[in-house]
This record gives sequence, structure tokens and C-alpha cells, in this order.
Amino acid sequence: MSHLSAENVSVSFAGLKALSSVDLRITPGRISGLIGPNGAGKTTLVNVLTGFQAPTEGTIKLDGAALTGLKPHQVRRRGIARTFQGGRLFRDLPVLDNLEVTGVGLGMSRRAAVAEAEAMLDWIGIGALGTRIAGTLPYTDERRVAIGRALMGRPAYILLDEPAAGMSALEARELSALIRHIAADLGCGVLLIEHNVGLVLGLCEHIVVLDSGAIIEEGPPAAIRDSEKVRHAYMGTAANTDLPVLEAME
Amino acid sequence: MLQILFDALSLGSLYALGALGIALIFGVMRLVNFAHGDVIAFCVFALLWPSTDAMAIVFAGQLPWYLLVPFVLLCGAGLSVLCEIVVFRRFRQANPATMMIASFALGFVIRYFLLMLFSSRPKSISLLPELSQPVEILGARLPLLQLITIVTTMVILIGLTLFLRQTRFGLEMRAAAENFSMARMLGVRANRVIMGAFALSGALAAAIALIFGAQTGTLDIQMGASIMLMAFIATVIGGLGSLGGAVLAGFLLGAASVIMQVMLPIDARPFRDAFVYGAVILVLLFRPQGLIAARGTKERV
Amino acid sequence: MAVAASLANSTAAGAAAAERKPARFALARRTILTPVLLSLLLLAIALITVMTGSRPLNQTVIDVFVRVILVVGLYIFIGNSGVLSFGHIGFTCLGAYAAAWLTINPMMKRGSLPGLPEWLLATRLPYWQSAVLAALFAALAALIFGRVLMRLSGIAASIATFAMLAMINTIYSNWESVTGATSSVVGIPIVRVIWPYLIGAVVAIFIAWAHAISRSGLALRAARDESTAAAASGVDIPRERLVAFVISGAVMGLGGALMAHSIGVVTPDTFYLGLTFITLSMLVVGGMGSLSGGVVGVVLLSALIQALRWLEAGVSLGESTFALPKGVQEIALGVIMIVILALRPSGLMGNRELTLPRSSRNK
Amino acid sequence: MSLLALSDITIRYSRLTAVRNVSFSMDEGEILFITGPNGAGKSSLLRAIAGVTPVAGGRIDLAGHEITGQAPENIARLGFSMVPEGRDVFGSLTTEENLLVGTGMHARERGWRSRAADELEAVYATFPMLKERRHGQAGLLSGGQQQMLVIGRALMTNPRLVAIDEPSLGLAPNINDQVYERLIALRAQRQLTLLIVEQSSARAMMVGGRMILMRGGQIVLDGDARTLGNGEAIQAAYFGYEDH
Amino acid sequence: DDETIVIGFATAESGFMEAYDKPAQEAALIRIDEINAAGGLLGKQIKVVKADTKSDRAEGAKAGLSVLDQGADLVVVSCDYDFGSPAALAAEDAGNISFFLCAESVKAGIQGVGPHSFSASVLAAVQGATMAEWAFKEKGAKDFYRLLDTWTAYNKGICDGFDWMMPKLEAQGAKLVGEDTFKNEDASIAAQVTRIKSLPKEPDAIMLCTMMPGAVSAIKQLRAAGINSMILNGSGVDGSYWLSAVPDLTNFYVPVQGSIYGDDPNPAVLKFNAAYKEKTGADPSSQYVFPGYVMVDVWAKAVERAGTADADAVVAELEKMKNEPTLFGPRTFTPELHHQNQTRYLIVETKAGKPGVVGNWTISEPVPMEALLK
Ligand SMILES: Nc1ncnc2c1ncn2[C@@H]1O[C@H](COP(=O)(O)OP(=O)(O)OP(=O)(O)O)[C@@H](O)[C@H]1O
Ligand SMILES: Nc1ncnc2c1ncn2[C@@H]1O[C@H](COP(=O)(O)OP(=O)(O)OP(=O)(O)O)[C@@H](O)[C@H]1O
Ligand SMILES: CC(C)C[C@H](N)C(=O)O
Ligand SMILES: [Mg+2]
Ligand SMILES: [Mg+2]
Repeated sequence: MSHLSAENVSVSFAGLKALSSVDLRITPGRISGLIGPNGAGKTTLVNVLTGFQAPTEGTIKLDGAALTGLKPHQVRRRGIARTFQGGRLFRDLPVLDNLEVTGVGLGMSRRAAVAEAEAMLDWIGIGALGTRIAGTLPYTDERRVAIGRALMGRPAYILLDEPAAGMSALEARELSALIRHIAADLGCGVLLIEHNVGLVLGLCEHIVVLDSGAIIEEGPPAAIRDSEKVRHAYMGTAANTDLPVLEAME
Repeated sequence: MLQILFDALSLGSLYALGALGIALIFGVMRLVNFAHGDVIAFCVFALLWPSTDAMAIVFAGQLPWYLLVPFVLLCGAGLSVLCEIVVFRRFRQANPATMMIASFALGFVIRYFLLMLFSSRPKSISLLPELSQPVEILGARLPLLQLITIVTTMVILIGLTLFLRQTRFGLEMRAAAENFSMARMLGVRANRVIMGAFALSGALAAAIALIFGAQTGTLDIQMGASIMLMAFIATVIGGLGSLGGAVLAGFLLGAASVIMQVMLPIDARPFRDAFVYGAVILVLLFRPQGLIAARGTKERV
Repeated sequence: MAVAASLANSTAAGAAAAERKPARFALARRTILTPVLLSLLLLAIALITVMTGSRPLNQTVIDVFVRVILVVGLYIFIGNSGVLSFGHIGFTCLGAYAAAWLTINPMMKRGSLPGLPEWLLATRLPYWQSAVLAALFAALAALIFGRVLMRLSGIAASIATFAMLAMINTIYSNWESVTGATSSVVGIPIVRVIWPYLIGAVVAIFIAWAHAISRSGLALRAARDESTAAAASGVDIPRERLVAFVISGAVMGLGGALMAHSIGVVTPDTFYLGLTFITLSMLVVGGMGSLSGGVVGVVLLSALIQALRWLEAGVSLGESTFALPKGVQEIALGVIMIVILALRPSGLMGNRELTLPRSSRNK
Repeated sequence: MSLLALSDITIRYSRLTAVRNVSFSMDEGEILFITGPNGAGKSSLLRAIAGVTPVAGGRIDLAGHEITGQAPENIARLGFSMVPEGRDVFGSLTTEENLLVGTGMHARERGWRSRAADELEAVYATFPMLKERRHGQAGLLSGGQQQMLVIGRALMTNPRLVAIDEPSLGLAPNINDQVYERLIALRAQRQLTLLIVEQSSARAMMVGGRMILMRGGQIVLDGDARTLGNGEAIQAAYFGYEDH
Repeated sequence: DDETIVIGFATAESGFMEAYDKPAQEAALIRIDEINAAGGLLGKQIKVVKADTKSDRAEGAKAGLSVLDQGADLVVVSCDYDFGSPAALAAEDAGNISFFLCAESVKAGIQGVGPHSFSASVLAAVQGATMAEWAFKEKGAKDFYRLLDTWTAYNKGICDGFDWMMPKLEAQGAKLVGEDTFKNEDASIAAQVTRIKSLPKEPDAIMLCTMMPGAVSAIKQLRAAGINSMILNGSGVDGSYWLSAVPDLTNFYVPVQGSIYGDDPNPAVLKFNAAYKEKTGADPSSQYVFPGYVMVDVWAKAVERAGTADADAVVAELEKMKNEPTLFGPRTFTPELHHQNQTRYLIVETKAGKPGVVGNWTISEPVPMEALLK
């Protein structure tokens, strides 16, 4: 079966061990969660998976073939997309062109890229933003554009780094519906990094918990929610999960 | 051998001083200040009385050194601060290319202003002639001036580093450099800080002007330009924002130049600069962040 | 619920895309007005000049057209990549000397440039053929330098391009038998008709436009804004930069060749810092984010310079003549540039293109 | 007299009006949450108070001084401290240098060095992770670590009023709790006034205080956080239509 | 056109070249005034038109076209070959005569511009050759060192003349003990100085092929390092305006066409200097004022002899001039060379900071074309 995996990945930065022997597997159509305290190594793991950071040890494999050593754009061309913790939109370009760039980067003609970009914006529900200059968008819209950009060319995998940060519970709820559709309708394998625990618990089939670069727990949402280790290292009061609101709405 | 070392050090010192002046401004404003060379020229011409005759009419140039040096330093600092207030202040939010062209245009204005007052003719002056005496150290004979240049550069470098590292002013300056409006939100009086940096940079330009004037005896409107260019290169290969790097690279460029001059066969010697610039490209390829990458030039994803 | 509703009747993005492909050449059709208008502007200038019949004005306008070519060449690389290049005038130098090598009378060449290879010594081409070859030669050099330099970005790339310029300059200033070193190379046929220069400028404008709307141009502009995200979007940044570098190198080479034919002499120091900064200034003052910015920058600054020269030479106001003192022209030019930049930090055109008012859609 | 008073504030970005005639005031020691959907103008409002975004109309008063149009550094010197959205850490400075930048404005006062040292220890106590990285380059910190840093930095200057644009942004849940604990403690200790843009109504409910809801650049609701946070009213106000 | 004869100056009135163009142009105007006062040329007054090249080549071409448009019969172009040639080419294109004010490269003439172009000065190579031969013959210099500033063709021209002369002197016992190069704008020539100092014995003479402003810097650094050899130069460093930079400079030699120091053996030169001072308010600053005067002088003679200002006729007359006497030495033009490849030079020695004429020298044979075109 096809999959994207990190095997035994370690990363150190001048003495600081950001990841130690991490294994992770993402499969198409499935939403996996990655949570953990600040500085646990979540973003670093995404960087390793997408070619932005060379692992000190270990390999990245796509369907069993090693990806290690590929440049970010090469990784993207193999169908592994990501978003960033900050928006990192092309601020001077219109929203539509933001999406088109990925199309072009993947080798589409501009004509095809425009067509897909327009369809994609509509699909996400932000078709009206097409001509706005990306740099003037408010935070939440930025996030959605970033997701749209990553989805261009229908990647097999998409890695979302804190897509709900700064969203209200209600906005997060829309986002969660969107992510579900990405997995179900587009068949993407999704890796979701979030500090909104309610969102992660509600969406993911499988959750991995990192702490200080190592996996301390993994399993289905229920198991994670009940894990004493996770609660101790990471969870806080209910105020952080916005769970009551979410549950009330679903 | 030792002689060559001193030759390299003294040429390197000039570049290093120039690089410091540029790195300081780049540090606070992300501005590559192409007017720096013209500030140097201005300081040099501050020694003379305006006249378009071939013969120079000496003005400040005949003051005793203890008055002359502060006077020229003040001229440099003053002009530099004036440039900040009148021009660069309006470009705080502008992109680097715009600022650079503005600085170039400003340099142009200063240059033609000098040209109007002094004509394009290079002027000659005997500046601090006592510094042309040769002295002997460790068996190498070199003009006293070279020695003074080397020592001054070292002292300035150490002083400046301490100043920026250890004082509040230095910290605020570096913070303002990185994010101007955030620094202001933290109560940093950023305009003053930047003016301070310009004053320092102008004083450094003046120091170069003095050394250059004393060494060559020639005052030429173009003279700042070539130093400025080398200094700019030194700033970048040293590692932008790293003052130590700028100085190191300045010395290395000086050394490279002197060593090429000594080593190359006569027919290849005119191509000396091509080799030096080739080396610059190589250094950049292997260390794009510069020899001493300043903190913060590394960006994480 | 709002979201569910919007998603319910939407098909997967790919499928939707197939139905909605825009018309062929839609983008080209939407944006072609810009190069057409710019060309018409230049044509109008040329026609007026020819009508006045003044030889100095003719020469001035030829100069303007050559600058247009150079600045457009700069725009192709700098405008799209955001990397400030100090080295492009090096390609102009290569183009100018190539044109000299190809067009000087073989007799003279044997005397003044004996180091050239025999086939080149024997060649003598018409200027337009040599201009094309000069452009290709510059492009080849850009390809070779670019393969190395385009790995760099930001200010390191700027300095590296400058180092390239300095190397070219040093070599051309000293390679006696091939370039005549610092002394002027003469015998280049002088072309004093305006049309070839106009054609050159129009060709440059259309090349720049075609590149800007190409996939490569878009990818490069994205990388300019956010290189990390561009890489994550599949953009091979060094490659796209190289493409622009080579194309712009060719245009700069073309400009160099025409420049050689407009003055009739070449020396290495014509193609050094002075020209570098003048052309960069024109680009930035016009607005380096758009093609129109480059062209408008050249035309307006040149007009300004010319106007100041007239003032300096003296204009009669009724009884009295008014003349600026010598040197004030340059000072005024510098001051005006600073003022323009202070008021419009992204240049006169901002990042917009020249179009007719109603079709002012952003490209 | 109120510590902060905004009257009739309007903010424009070229054609777009982001904030329209907004007025409110805060008393010393008060805690005020601002919430509202994407693009409501919350961040713009905070930036206007800080003096980094110009206002197109209206007047702002802080601690008895009119600060409309004042330079940011002067506003900061009146005791206003701000954590902007999207963390502006000084990436090239070390963690500790970041924390110290703002303390310079007290350099005229006696004993400021030792006070700064105390504050530093207090911040490290709240965020031990920062202490571990105190001499490391701030730009290399993880997203959440940077968020801790900017919150800590805003507290270093001993402000009277702290404005935080989305404190929870990128923070792990337990850290987020700690941030609030610390803020509430400071409020109790030194009458610190808090102006917080917060998307989590659950959080606002838990902490209590006053809450303003903005939409389309205007204030649409103003009331007690505990009662507003849970109501139907807020949902309706949020989307601008009655539930369907 | 029928009433006047027009001389067009396409020269630099601003920028870098102005310092050279302006004085020579003033001298030319003095000669023009003299001619006009004496009744003009062919009975017509000479009218002067001007266009500023701004020390820029592209502007130079425009300036040339501009004076042609104003009907110039003679186009006077910038002193330097590189800066003057665009305007000269414009004149050549139009079939008009052009005269470089003081260019000293062989290209300033037939070899560069074409058959209607002339230079009013003397070849740089003659300067190098003159200094070498004079130093050997008159001062007994044996060991020569050659230091070339690669900046301009003028500098190289001096050294070319020196190189052509050296083998002849070597046959008589002279020796080239070393050579080196530098760049005019070099901030320091310490490395070059060190190379000279490491010679087993200080050379008798250093042939310094350079010009302003780098020359001053080089001389100062040589002396500051304690090198006391004779320093031989081209005419480019003539003038006392820079001597204050090297206090008490001694053992320093320059060839000049005429002396500005009040000691020229020819009283007519003294008269000219006075006229120049009267016109401009200052003494000539270097010998480069003189060629401007010579230029109008020989051209006017040719026009008178041809009986017309028509270019081809005037060229033909100019080419007949052989050792035509002028205030500043004899002048010769031939159909092969529109420049001086052998002429009398005064030698100026600077001693304890005071320059003065110490002799004159004419090289034993003209510098041949091969040496010039090398
Ligand atoms: N390039 C780098 N150089 C040095 N240290 C780094 C670098 N990148 C990450 N780190 C460190 O590695 C650790 C893991 O960082 P990472 O960004 O992966 O954390 P994270 O789990 O994404 O945290 P957060 O939830 O706060 O975003 C942190 O301590 C961080 O400071
Ligand atoms: N620099 C700017 N230029 C142009 N428009 C801007 C700029 N900054 C903000 N805006 C616009 O102003 C409006 C208000 O934005 P603001 O960032 O204040 O909203 P917000 O309430 O903070 O939203 P969020 O919850 O997403 O952070 C938005 O429509 C936004 O697009
Ligand atoms: C003024 C001189 C030094 C210039 C020289 N005559 C030349 O031909 O360039
Ligand atoms: Mg992270
Ligand atoms: Mg906001």
C-alpha cells in the first residue's frame, strides 16, 4: 500500500536534539495528527519530510523508495505538499496567482494552472478572494489560501502546520470540515499539526505525540485523550480545547 | 616577508575601516550606503578652501593634528547625520533597492556639489607630513603612517565591538536594525539610535579620508569610490551584519591584493583584480552567508 | 451549514478544472496591451524626432532607445527575481565588443586586434547580423556565469554579479591583443538612423513581456516574494533564475551591440559602474516591479536630463536668458531622483503596468 | 479617569476601511477581551493604539495623555506594552537580548538594572524553556517558543497596560494556561491592565472580565465575558445573521 | 557661412575631462582672438561654437553632431583620445576636420579616427623615449626600473616609447633591472614599493608611466619609503600645483613642450603665458594649455595656404607641413601620421620642491610606426 514514512529519523542542531529516532507513517485518505509541547520537534519533522531539513540520521520514504537528499521542490513534485506555521504567501501576488505558482511549479501550463486554481478557490469556498493581493488578507484567509496553494496538482500527501492557529472555534469548525473533505474527496493523506486539541481529537484517526524530539505516545484519539503521559506533558485545562463548543455544534 | 605582511595589513586596514562604516549602516537600516564613498571625499575636501584652481588652498589641512583630527571626524559625522535626517529617514519602509538607489543619488549630489566647489581636478596637499617618516620594526621598514593605520583600525574595531556588544545602545541598535517598528513599540528611540549609527559611520569615513589623504597626498573626488566598492564587498563576504566579519574580510581583500601583486608574473599582474574578484565569487559560493555568518542571517523554516 | 453546503455540490478540483479551462492565449491577450502601448510610445518619440530633423536630437533619442533595451534587460532579471544584479552591464560589454569584432574592417582589425582568431579577423558582417550574434554571445556568457552564480541569492548574489562585472572589466581592460585593453576600439560602423534602435527596443520589450507572462516568469516572481514557499510549491528556483539571467543577458548583449554602433567606439570603462548605476537608477525610479516601470523610467529620466541640459545651456525668457550654473544639472537630477523615490518608494509606476484604463486588471 | 480611552477611531488602508468609529475605554486593572471573526479589525485597532498604524479619525488617550499620532516609543514609555500578531522576535538577537531590549527605556531611573534582572528571572520562571535557550539565537526557536518569548518580552518593561494579539497563537495548551495564570497574577499584584484579542470564547469565559465583539470594523457586542461567551447572541453576532 | 569661418568645440565643460580641456581651449581662443584681431582668416572672422561633452562618450558624439549642425569647419574635440573620439568620428563621418586638443595616443588621428583627424600634441611614446635617452645620455643613468600604471592608453604609450628606446640604450650599457605595474586608483602601492626596495641596488632611474591623480600618490609613496632614484615621467604630471603633496621633492623629471615656470628659453612663450594669465586670471597650470594654441596656429596656416576652409584642401596643406615652426617647437604632419613622433622637448627638473627647465632633448630618431602600433 502506498505511504509516506519517516523511519528512525533524528535531527540535531549544534548539540540540541530536535528529533530522536522518530517513526511516522502517513497513508492516503487518512488524517493523522501530530501534537506535542512547544519545541517538541513537530515542525522539524515536517521540514525533514519535505526536504527543507536533512535528517542527521534515518530516512524518508515514499512508497518504500528513499526521498532523502531531494530538494524541497523535488519533494513537492513527488506529491508531498505542506503549509507553513506562518502563512508565507506570495504577498505581492494576487491570491489566484499564489495558487497558480504551484501549478506552474509542477509543470502545468499557465492556462491549466489558472483553471485549476479557480476551481480550487471555489472548492475551498474563497472564490471571491481570487484578485485580492495576498499580502492584505487577514490571518484566517491567509491560512485557507495557503491550504489551497498546497492542494494544487492534487498532492497525495499534505502536511498542515498549525492551520487553525488564530481561528475562532467557529472558524476552526469550518476548517475541520475542509480537512475532512481533503482526505475523503481528494484522497489525500493528511498530517495535521495543531495545538487546538479539540480539532485534532475530533478529526484524526491516529495521533502521534512528540515530546523533546521523541514519540511518547501514539494511537487513536480516545487513547491519547486518556493517556496520563500526554495529559501531563501537554494538555491543559478545557479552555484550550474549545471542545464544548465543537461538540455542541457537530 | 614581514614587509609584505605589513603592506597587506595597511591596505587591508583601509578596506576594513570602510567596511565597518558600511556594515554599521547596513546593520541598522539594511541600507547599502553608496554615498559612503562621497562622504569620504567630502571629508577630504573639508581640508581645503573651496576653489576651482589647480592649486589647493589649504584650510583645515594646516591645523595641528590634535585639532585637525577631531575637526575632520566631526565633519564626517555631521554630514552623515545630515544625510540621515534629510534623506534616509524618508526611506525607512522602502525596499533595499530603493534605498540603495537613493543613497547613490545622494552620493551623486554630494559629488557634484564638491565638483562645483573644487572642480574635477585632483588636488594635492601635504597632510601630516611627519607621518611619512619611515620607521623600523622587526626589520621591516615602513612609513609611520602604515603603522598608525593598522593600530587605529584595531583599536576602532575592538572599541566598536565592545560598544555594540556591551552597551544598551548597541543592543537597541541591533534590535532597531532587525525590526524597526517592533523596537519602537518596546520604547527604543529608534531615530536616535540610527542617527548614532550614522554618526559613527561618518566618523569612520573621516578616518579613512585622513589616512588616505596623508598616504597619497592627493585629494580626488573619485577617491572614495574605489574604497567604498572594496569595503562593500568586504562587508558582504565578511557576513552582512557582522562587524568582525567585515573587518576580517577587509584585511583578507587587502592581503589578496598585495599577495597577487607579489606572486603573479609581470604579464598577469594587470589582471590582478580579476583574480581577486574570482576569489570573491569562490568565497561566496562556499560561504554564501559570509565568512562569519552573523546571527540571524540563518533563517529557519 | 455554510461550509457543508458549498462542498456538497462541488466535485473534486481537478475535474472542475477540466471544464473551466480559459480560452487559449487568454493571458497573452489580456496583457499584450502593455508591450503594444510601450512600443507605440517609443514609435511616437521616434517619429517626432525624425520630423524635427535635428542630428543631436536624433542621437539623443538613439541613446534613449539603447537605454530602454538595457533597462528592459535588467528588468527581466531584477524585476522578476528581486535579486539586484550589479553585473549585467558586463553582458553589455561582451555584446559591444562582439559587435566590434564582427563588424570592423578586417584590415583594421589585423592592425589593432591581432590576437583575434583568424576566422574572426576575416569576418565582416552587417550590423544587424552582428547584433544578433552579440546577443547570443552574451547569452552564452550568462549561461556559463549563471550556472555558478544563480546558486546564490540576496545580497551575496548581488556582490557575486558585481565581481563578475569587475572580472569582465579587468580582462577587457588588459587583454591588449583581443580587446585593445583600455584604449578605444574604433572602426565600428556607425549607424545614425533611428529605426534599428527602435526595433531593438521593441524586440526587447516583447521578449520581456513574453518572459513575464511565461510560467518561468510567474514562478520567479513567486520566489522573489517568498523563496521558501516557492520551493514548497515545486519551483526550482536556481533554474528559473538562470532562465531569466540568460534571457536578460541576451537583451543586454543586444543593447551593447547597438550601443557600439551608435557611438562607433568601445572602451571597457564605458561598461562599468557609471552605466550600471544609471541604468539601475532608471529601473528603480520607474519601478522595478513592472516592465512599464523600466521603460517609463528611461523615458522620463532621459527627458528630465535633457530638460535640465537645456536649462543649463540657457533658455531665453523674453528679454533675459536664464541658465543654470554648471553642475547644477547633476545636483538637480540627484535631488529629483531622491524626491521621486521618497514619494513613491516602489517607483513611478509602482508595480503596475501601463494599460488602457478599463482593462486595468492586474496581470 | 480611565487608563485607556478610544473615541471614534477609524482606520483605513487605502480604499478599505478596516475600523469604523470605534469607541471604548478601560479602567486601571481591568481585563478586556476583544473577539470577532477574521478581518474584523481587531489587530488593526491594537496596532493603532501602539502607534504603528495611523488612524484616519478619532482620538486615543492613555494614562491622561492624548497619544493619537504619537510615536510608538513615546506610547511605550507611557506604560503601554504590546504583543503583535505573528510574533516579531528579533531573530538575530539571543533570547535574552530580546527580553532586554525594552528595559532600556527605564535606563534613566535608578536601580533599573537590578529590576530588569528580577523581571528576567520572573519570565524565566514562567517559561523555563526560554531559560534553556537564553543564549541561543531567537530566530531559531520553534513557533511556540517564539510566542513565549514575545509575551515575556512585553512583560519585561513593567507596563501598566499590556495588549496581546492572540496570546494562544501556537502555544501548547498547558503553556497557554501558564500564560494566563501569569497575566492574572500580575493583574492582582500590580494592577496590570489587560487588553487581549482572544479567539477562544471558552478561555474568556473561564477568565472572566469584559468582552467586546467586533465585526466589520465595528463593535457589535459589549458585555460580561462569562455571560456573553456562551450565548446564542455571540454566534449570531459572529456571523452577522441569525442562526438558520 | 560665407561671412565667417566656424570652429566648433565639442569639449568637456564639466566633469572629469574639464580640467584638461578647459585650459587648452582657452589657449585656442587666445590664438583665435589674435587671428580675428589681425583681420581674420581669408578675410573672414572666426566664429566659435561650443557643445559640452560632460566628460561622457555618448554625450561626446552628440556634442560633435551639435557643432556640425551649427556649421563647424573645424571640430575641436576633448584632450583625451577615449573621450574625444566619438565627436571626432562624427566629424569624420561628415567629412570634416577634427583636432584633438592634446591626445597623445597614435590613434588620435588617421590610425584611429580617419584621414581628417589630427592631434595637437606629441605622442606619449616620444615622452617615454625622450626621458630614457636623456637620462642615459645627460645624467648617466644606467639601471632603469619600469613602473606602469595600466589605467590608460596614454600611460602605456609612455612605456611603449621607453620600451622602444631601451634596447638601443642597452646596447650602450644601460640595463632594465625590473618592472612592475599598478593601477591608478590603487589605494596603496606598498607591494610595488617593496619590490623595488628588495632589489640588490636602488635603480638609477624609475620610468613612471602614469598620470594624475595616481601619479602623486605613487611618487609620494616611493619617496616615503626612502627610494631616492631619479623619477622620470610623461608630461601628464607637469605642473607645480601638486608639489605640496611631496614636500621637497627632488630628482624628479618631466618633458614639456613649453615651460609654465617663467623660464622658457623662448620669450614668445613668456608672452603667451602673460596673455593667458590676462585672459583667465591664472597662470597656466601645466604644459597642456600649449597644444590648444598650436592647434589653431597650424590649422589657420593651412587654411590660408589652401585658400579655403574646405576639409580636404586643408588636410592636404597640413600634410605638407614639415618642421613647421610654432611657439612650442616644430610640427610635422604627413599623410601617414597626423601626430608628432619626434620633437624637441624641454626637460623640467624638480629640485627641493622647485621645478625649472634644465635642458632640452630631441630623440635621436623618430619613433617608428611599429612601436606606436604595438
Ligand atoms: N534550524 C534550527 N537551528 C537550531 N535549533 C532549531 C532549528 N530548528 C528548530 N530548532 C529547535 O528544535 C526544537 C524543535 O523545534 P520545532 O520547530 O520542530 O518545534 P515544534 O514542535 O514545531 O514547536 P511549536 O509547537 O512551538 O511550533 C526547538 O527547540 C527549536 O528551537
Ligand atoms: N496592511 C494592510 N493593508 C491593507 N489592508 C489591510 C492591512 N492590514 C489589514 N488589512 C485589512 O483590514 C481588515 C482588518 O484586518 P485585521 O488584521 O485588523 O483583522 P483581525 O480582526 O485582526 O483579523 P484576524 O482575526 O484574522 O487576525 C482586513 O480586511 C484586512 O484585510
Ligand atoms: C592630460 C593627459 C595626461 C592625457 C593624455 N594627453 C591623453 O592622451 O590621454
Ligand atoms: Mg512548529
Ligand atoms: Mg488579527
